Amino acid sequence: MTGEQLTLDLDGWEGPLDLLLNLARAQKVDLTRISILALVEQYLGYVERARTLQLELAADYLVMAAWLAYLKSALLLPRDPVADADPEELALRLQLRLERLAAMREAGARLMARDRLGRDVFRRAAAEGLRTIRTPRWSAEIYDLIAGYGRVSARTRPVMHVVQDRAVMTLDAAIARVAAMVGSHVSWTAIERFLPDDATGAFRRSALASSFLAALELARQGRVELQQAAPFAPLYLRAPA
Amino acid sequence: MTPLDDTVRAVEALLFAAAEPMTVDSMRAYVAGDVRAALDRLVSDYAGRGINLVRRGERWHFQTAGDLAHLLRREREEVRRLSRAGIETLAIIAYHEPVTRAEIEAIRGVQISKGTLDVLMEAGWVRPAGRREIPGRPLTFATTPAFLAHFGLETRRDLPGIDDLRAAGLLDPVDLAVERAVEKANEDD
Amino acid sequence: MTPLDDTVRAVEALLFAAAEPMTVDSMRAYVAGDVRAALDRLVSDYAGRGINLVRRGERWHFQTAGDLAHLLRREREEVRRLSRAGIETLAIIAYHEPVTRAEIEAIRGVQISKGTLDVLMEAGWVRPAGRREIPGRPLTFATTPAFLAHFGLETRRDLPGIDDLRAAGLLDPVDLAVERAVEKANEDD
Repeated sequence: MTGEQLTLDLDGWEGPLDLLLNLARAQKVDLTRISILALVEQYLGYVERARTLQLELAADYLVMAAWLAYLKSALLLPRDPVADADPEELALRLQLRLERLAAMREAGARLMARDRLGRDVFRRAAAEGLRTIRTPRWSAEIYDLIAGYGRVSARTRPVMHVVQDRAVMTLDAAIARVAAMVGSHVSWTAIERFLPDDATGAFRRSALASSFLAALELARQGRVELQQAAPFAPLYLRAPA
Repeated sequence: MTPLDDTVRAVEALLFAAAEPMTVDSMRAYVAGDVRAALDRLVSDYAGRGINLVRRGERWHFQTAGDLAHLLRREREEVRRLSRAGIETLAIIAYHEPVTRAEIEAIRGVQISKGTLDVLMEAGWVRPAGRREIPGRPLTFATTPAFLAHFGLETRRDLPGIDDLRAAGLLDPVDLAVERAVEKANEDD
Repeated sequence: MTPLDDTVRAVEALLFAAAEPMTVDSMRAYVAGDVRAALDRLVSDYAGRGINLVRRGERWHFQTAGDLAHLLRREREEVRRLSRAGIETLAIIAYHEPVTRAEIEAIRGVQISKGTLDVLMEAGWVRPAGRREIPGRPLTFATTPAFLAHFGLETRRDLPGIDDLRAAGLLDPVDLAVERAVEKANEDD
């Protein structure tokens, strides 16, 4: 036997029990009547050969070998009935395991040989299928509805308040006002002078902001000139020269 | 049932398992014997059953009997809750009807997706209520009698007014706080 | 053929059109009348035909007759090829279910590689079947309705040779069998 073949053989086994079962089959007797001792000898011989060929054996093969070596000595040597396990029982245990594996292996083969759906027997390939038509029934409670309206109202109401109550000068108004007034100022005039005299509080701030934007817009159009000495210094306007 | 010969059984199985309707020639590739005679036998065996063997052009196939087609569908009702957008849109329609889509959006402050109105109409709570005679003639929406019935209302006037909502604490407290802060700022000026 | 009542025709059409095997309960959602009696009638009507009505666990479906496999067999579409480990593991689960991974490994004398159970579950033949109430609460595995359908088993009692294996004690754990053998030996003494 070459090393390579032996490796392939070992790869082919599904573990030590599988190897034992195949060795047992070689005895060509019912599993209930195999010679456990002969089986142990064969297994240990197999593992020994693998070792001399320096093949790497999976740990569970070696564990099984150790256990079988122990079983062999127990079967052969007189035993201390108190200290040692009953070797006949250990042998029986091994035989029972082999029987169980053999039974399942055969059961698997018989299962696979049945008429299998999709290989031997067939369901209808062009089944139309059944359809479930789901019709939604929508639900909502009156509370949801009222609370929903409350939510919408609360969301939009404050905005309407603010717009109605606050006095502002719009940008259009500021442009018209600054453009009209700047024509009469040929000398530099502070922007505050362009605000309405009666402007106070929030309206004055609005008028100042809008007038500033108006000044920028008019300067862009070339209808006014601006001058400021430094950031935040007073801003002066005059008509273009 | 009278015993079947092998050709009849084979044709029966073949047509049953086939993904497509089959011609007589294509069946002959699988089945020995008189395929046409087998088809005749099968047509008469299946006449009046829940399944029929039918011929379409040159091809044969089994199909469920036409009068049973309705059985293969089953209707099932699924209860679904309205989304928040759905509830708000329905509320706006109920309080302001007849109302256009643009008006609903203005009141909500958010656009509504097409699906939202569809759901409300599918639920049977909202109906188109004619066009507004302004440029573009937009469609208006209103609630239906089914809406009143579902929400246990006699008339739309049974809906609580905005003051009732405030008294009931149904205006969102967070928004209320914002509103108060804005009012206060205005007073301070 | 004797005239069929509406329930028989309906069940016939339903099972014929259904994409999946159906339980009696699921059929009742579509069909009024005595579904069980209709199934009995259909089983006998189709006995010996090219198509048979079969029961697999709680589910029913039509399929082609097994003896026609030689005409219809599709080797190329061969249902997934299982490894030896896969076949043995499937057999152990089917004959012992519910069964833990450790019990499967004890019978095979080797650890199950991760992929083996995955393949069986992916095929839809094996499912997790709850935990065993012993230390560690290990997961157990069992077969599925699709397993019965695929291997043509009406119930698990139809598993090949299961009665003989049970009678021979080959489905009992080794420990139990050893105990029994010891008892028997003591009696014989």
